[in-house]
Amino acid sequence: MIKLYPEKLLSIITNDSMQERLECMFKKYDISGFTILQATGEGSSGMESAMSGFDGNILVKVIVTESQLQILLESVERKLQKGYHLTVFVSDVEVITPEKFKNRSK
Amino acid sequence: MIKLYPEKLLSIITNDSMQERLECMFKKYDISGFTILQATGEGSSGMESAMSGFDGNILVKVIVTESQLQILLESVERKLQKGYHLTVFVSDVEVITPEKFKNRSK
Amino acid sequence: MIKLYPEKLLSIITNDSMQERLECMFKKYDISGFTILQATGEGSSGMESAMSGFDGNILVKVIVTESQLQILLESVERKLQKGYHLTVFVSDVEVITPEKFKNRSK
Amino acid sequence: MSNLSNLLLPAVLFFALGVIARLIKSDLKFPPDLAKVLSIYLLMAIGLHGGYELAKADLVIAMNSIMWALILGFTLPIIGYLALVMTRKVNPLDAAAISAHYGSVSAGTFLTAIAYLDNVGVTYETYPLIMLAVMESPAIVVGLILAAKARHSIAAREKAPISGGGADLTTTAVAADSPGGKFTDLLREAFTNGSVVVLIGSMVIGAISTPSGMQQLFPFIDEIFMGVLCLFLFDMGMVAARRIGDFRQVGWLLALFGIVMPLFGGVIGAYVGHSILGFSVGGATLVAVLGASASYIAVPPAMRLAIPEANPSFYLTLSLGITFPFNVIVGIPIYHSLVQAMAAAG
Amino acid sequence: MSNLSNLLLPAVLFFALGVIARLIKSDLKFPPDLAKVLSIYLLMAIGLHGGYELAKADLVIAMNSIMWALILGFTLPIIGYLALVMTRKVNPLDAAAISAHYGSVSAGTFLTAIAYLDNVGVTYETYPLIMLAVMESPAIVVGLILAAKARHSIAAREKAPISGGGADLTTTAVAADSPGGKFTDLLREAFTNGSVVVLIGSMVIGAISTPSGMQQLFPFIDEIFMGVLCLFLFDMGMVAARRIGDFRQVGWLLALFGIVMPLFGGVIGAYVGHSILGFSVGGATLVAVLGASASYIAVPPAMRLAIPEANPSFYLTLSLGITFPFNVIVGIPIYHSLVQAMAAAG
Amino acid sequence: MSNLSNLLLPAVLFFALGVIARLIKSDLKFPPDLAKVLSIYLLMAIGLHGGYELAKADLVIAMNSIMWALILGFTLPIIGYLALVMTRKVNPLDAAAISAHYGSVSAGTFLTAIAYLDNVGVTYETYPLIMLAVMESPAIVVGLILAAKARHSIAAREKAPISGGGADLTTTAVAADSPGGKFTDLLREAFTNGSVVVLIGSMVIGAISTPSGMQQLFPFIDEIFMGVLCLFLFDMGMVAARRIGDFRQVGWLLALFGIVMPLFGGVIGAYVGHSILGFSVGGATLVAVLGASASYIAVPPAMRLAIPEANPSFYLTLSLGITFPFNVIVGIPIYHSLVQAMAAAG
Ligand SMILES: Nc1ncnc2c1ncn2[C@@H]1O[C@H](COP(=O)(O)O)[C@@H](O)[C@H]1O
Ligand SMILES: Nc1ncnc2c1ncn2[C@@H]1O[C@H](COP(=O)(O)O)[C@@H](O)[C@H]1O
Ligand SMILES: Nc1ncnc2c1ncn2[C@@H]1O[C@H](COP(=O)(O)O)[C@@H](O)[C@H]1O
Ligand code: NA
Ligand code: NA
Ligand code: NA
Repeated sequence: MIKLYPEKLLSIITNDSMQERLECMFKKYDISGFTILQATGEGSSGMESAMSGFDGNILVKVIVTESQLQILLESVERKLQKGYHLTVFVSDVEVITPEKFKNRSK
Repeated sequence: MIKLYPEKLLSIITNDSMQERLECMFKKYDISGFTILQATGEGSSGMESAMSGFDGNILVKVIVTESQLQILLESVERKLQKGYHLTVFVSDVEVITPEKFKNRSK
Repeated sequence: MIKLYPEKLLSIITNDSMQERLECMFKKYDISGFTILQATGEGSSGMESAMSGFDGNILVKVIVTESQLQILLESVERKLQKGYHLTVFVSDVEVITPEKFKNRSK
Repeated sequence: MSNLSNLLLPAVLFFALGVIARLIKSDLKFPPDLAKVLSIYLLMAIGLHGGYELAKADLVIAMNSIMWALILGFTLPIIGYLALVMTRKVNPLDAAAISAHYGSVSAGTFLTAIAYLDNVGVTYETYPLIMLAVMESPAIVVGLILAAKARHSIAAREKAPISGGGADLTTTAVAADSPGGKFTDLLREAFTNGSVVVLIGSMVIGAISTPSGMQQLFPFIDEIFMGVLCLFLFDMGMVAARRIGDFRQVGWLLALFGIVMPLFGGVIGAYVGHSILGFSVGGATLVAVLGASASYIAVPPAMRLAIPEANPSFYLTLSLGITFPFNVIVGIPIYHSLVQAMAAAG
Repeated sequence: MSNLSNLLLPAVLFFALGVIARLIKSDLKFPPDLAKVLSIYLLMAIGLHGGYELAKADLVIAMNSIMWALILGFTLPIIGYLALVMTRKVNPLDAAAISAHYGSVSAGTFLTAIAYLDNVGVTYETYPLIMLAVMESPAIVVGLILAAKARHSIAAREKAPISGGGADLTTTAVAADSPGGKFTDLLREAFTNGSVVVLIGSMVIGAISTPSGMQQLFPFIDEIFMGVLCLFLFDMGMVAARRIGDFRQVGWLLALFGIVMPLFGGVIGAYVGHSILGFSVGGATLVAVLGASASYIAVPPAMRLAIPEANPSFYLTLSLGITFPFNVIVGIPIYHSLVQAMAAAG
Repeated sequence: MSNLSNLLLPAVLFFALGVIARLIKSDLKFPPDLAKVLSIYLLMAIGLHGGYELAKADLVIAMNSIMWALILGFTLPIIGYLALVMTRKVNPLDAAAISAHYGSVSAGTFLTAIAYLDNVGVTYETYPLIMLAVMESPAIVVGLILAAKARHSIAAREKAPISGGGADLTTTAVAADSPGGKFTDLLREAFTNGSVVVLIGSMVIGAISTPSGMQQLFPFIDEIFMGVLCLFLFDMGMVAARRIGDFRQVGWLLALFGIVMPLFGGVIGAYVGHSILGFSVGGATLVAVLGASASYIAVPPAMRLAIPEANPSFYLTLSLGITFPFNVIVGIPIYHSLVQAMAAAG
């Protein structure tokens, strides 16, 4: 049986103008990788239709360790306090290659 | 440490012609927000290639409270009984801003 | 109350040139269905910008039973050993129609 | 002879190239949205053109064309439904969903026919273009009614006959409410579907725009038209070929329906175009193509919503994987020959 | 009279068709990326053209145009901000974000104006094109400064006044750092936004390319231009209509701002174009359109980053749902008449 | 002198604009699918054109061109591989993957060369177009074989030499099975890749279509061609610039390979085109460009599948970030001058 190791999956939904900022955040905290999907949606800041192609959402997924998660959440919290619209949720996942999700070696 | 609060993430995969109906469902039950991603896939109703651009799937994600989840699931169940093809799954997530996922205030 | 049944959600992130191979894998093991989303990202093999449209990632989602999961993970493991870049994670989900995720009947 | 040249038409050859690309399992992929954009362009171009000409058209003939388009749109799916139910290969709901496709039309097939006629130098009236717009939707409504009837009789069979037997149209329409939402919603959706809006909207714009405004549009809608059509058919060839493989899944009897039904619709259309509406050979050929072609853009999503119980594999395979290639590659020259024969016969 | 013909311009009619398609709830959808591609094409085409002509332009007039573009770009948002704050319907941060849109410009409106002038046969100078490029960004900077000021005074009000009252520009700029990242980053982003790069880049290429190279490009940038513009406005009509519904949400006073502000900007622009820069009726009309139009491409994402506290519904509804349709459908002929009147008055 | 004018070619200038847009960190983004659509259009246009002309071509020269295309496609990657292994900067699997790119070709570079030749008024034969189609795939096969050899020798080194040393081609081919799936599958994939299908398919269609059918296509494939090429190179400039940054990551020796290898391939190609195939200066320049250019569309995904152990950063950075810009901006005039010198020398 393949052994599985627990990690955390952090998901962030926000306007795509935030993409560069989030990528910077991941670089800053040495996150080993991330994945971005195009999305549309509706929320408290109205609809993000992406219909015009000028205005859409992104869904960002990062698999991190528990300790990295805390660091990222704190950074996200600061952004929320500044007024940015971020829909954030965390889930438990299991992976087969835990070494992949350690900090980027320098 | 950032405090996390449990919520439910409901995911629905279906043909994109269903999008308007699902959005209506969310409006009807005062869901605070939702996110939609374009997808392709295969299932019991054959392949949804999206290759023609006229035929693709959507993956809808809604973060809701436990009680909202039940209401939505009942509505989904009714749609399934009518013959609609919906692939539905629920997962546990944790959020930092639980007030965001309460019913829309009127 | 709608009854929910536990299943496993396997997610695989990889370059889109792998799509056909993964679909073959699902067919081979009689998986009842799968969903594919276009994605971009960064990881150990560099950035997958999808900017050129010639090079992007996919995020593949498959809901399976515990026993199917093991079979798929073994197949994934073999691919990883051959050098393929696959970011793989598993999560617990609950579904309302468990019969949907059994092996495809022949 | 001239008819054989259809196979050497670039548009048809690109369709074939798309099919071949899939058959040899090429990794060629068109972006999912391309076909949508190209079809918007094609409908816009042909609509502007048609509207511009229609501004000078004869209102009586136009009205007559619309009426016969409605008659075709309402009749063909009923005939198709009866034929399908008779095969006993599909349940009544699948039959309703499939036949709705054959009462509607395929703009891609229509445009290929225009390219074909242009190539062999045959002129045609503009009225069939209005008929194209008119015929998109009615069959959807017929499909809904047939499905409601089918559901009614299934329910009746299951629960043992209630009082009176004959499901009159009113209860049928009411029964139609259950799965697809309100009947009026479905009606609205049928008549406001995207292709219809682009086509009718462009026709109106073509008719009312200032001539100088239209003049500036002609290079866009004329010169690159044929090239865009080639690209569109290339793409659709690949899409169709994905479905050709499902051919075995639907069974040979159903597959046969995908060839016989367009031939039947083509004959009816040729008769309406030539003998009733009195169009030229070109115009009547286009009406035949309208009768023969099956929708694969407007009707499938409507059926998903309105008849969710029907299996999409059936109607997509038939309309996209069998009838569409059949019409594009061999059907059009057949309908043309047929009308030529009718014209020769007097 | 000639002005009424605006409503029969294909480009304007397609915009209206897009609006109607949404209002009748058609399922017509344009792929999300289409508008982006079309706008890149339009900016490229108009930039190449303009650059080609500008190579022979008068440097003094060009410089003068740039200076007045900057003046308009810096002044209009300040006036808009003061007007909005006076309505007391929005908080200062929303006012800053909204008014930044009105200091910037809308290429879609500008291009419609060009189609309008071409159609009525009025010639125009090329200088307004440089002004279009120049005016994209400055208003973003003004928006940032106003927001910083607003934040400062909000903070001051909350925490009780610190030492001296008047927030000078330096502390303001520093304060601007907090939400949107470094002020210099925001500045760089304002001046390197995509539309500006495509437009200025294409102008430079148009100016320095070999004539034979340009010759080969003309069919692409000229002949299909009007058709692409129609398609773009069709798409944008649908986008705008999605926002028109939010009209009630923003309240009638704000909605009124979305009509009064462009009229005001149009008057200022007409004055600058006609009386200060001495352009012909066509050229001054274009400057009026620059003054009147509100950005919906470059400024919204900049505001999301720089003034995250502001509500995007407000500025998107105003610029996209109210001002854009107003300008395209009735504004342009009004500005043209206005400049004609000015010219007639001497 | 005429060669310098390359830098004032709109297509090259747009490529540069794309690079600059990234370097100044503009937020300009092209939709991910645009480059794909544009490249399908470009291949289709050039294929139709070429096929149309080739219908009247000399079969012997055509066959000769194909043979020499195969020779180039098989030889260049082997030379590249040996050179790379000698640098000792990459492992053999990376060397195999990288060198496969250099045996294949870049249609974008080829088209820029055509724009360049058109601009300086130099005519060229159509045969290099067939060579473009033929050269896409063979290098992929060579890459696979080299990789299998590399894997074999790595395994041998690790597990201690088995029986005989020399891995003959058969065992090599069998060994190739392990990572990428069956060798025959990989072969099929190499020869049915999308670009090849579009290019060869369009050539065949161009050759067999009715002249009247082709006539209707010419505006689409001729008039807007240069504009579409500009847009494509604009986009690719941004894509390339994303990779230029990774330059340091691959190290200066590898980066140097990305410039020396195309120069070497250009010389070989010039020799084949001029001295062996006896083409005109224009035609031989195109063959030089084929030798010099490195694939960034067809080969990378093939290598991901067939040599997953190789690092994509290496080959993408080299072919897309270094060789492609080098060829487009300075390479093409160099190859042209080279062939001119050869021609002058007799
Ligand atoms: N309850 C929710 N479930 C899923 N996605 C949400 C939810 N609320 C907001 N979102 C997403 O987050 C984006 C920003 O939300 P907001 O910050 O509320 O404007 C929306 O456009 C949605 O895509
Ligand atoms: N086991 C599964 N795992 C993931 N996605 C699925 C699965 N089964 C079905 N789907 C998705 O749900 C869509 C509709 O499925 P179906 O109702 O089975 O036709 C498919 O096109 C897939 O995208
Ligand atoms: N920690 C991570 N979290 C989320 N996605 C990741 C992570 N690491 C890698 N990925 C995704 O997996 C792809 C391949 O990763 P890699 O194999 O590391 O090159 C990347 O392009 C990302 O899209
Ligand atoms: Na029909
Ligand atoms: Na303005
Ligand atoms: Na080469």
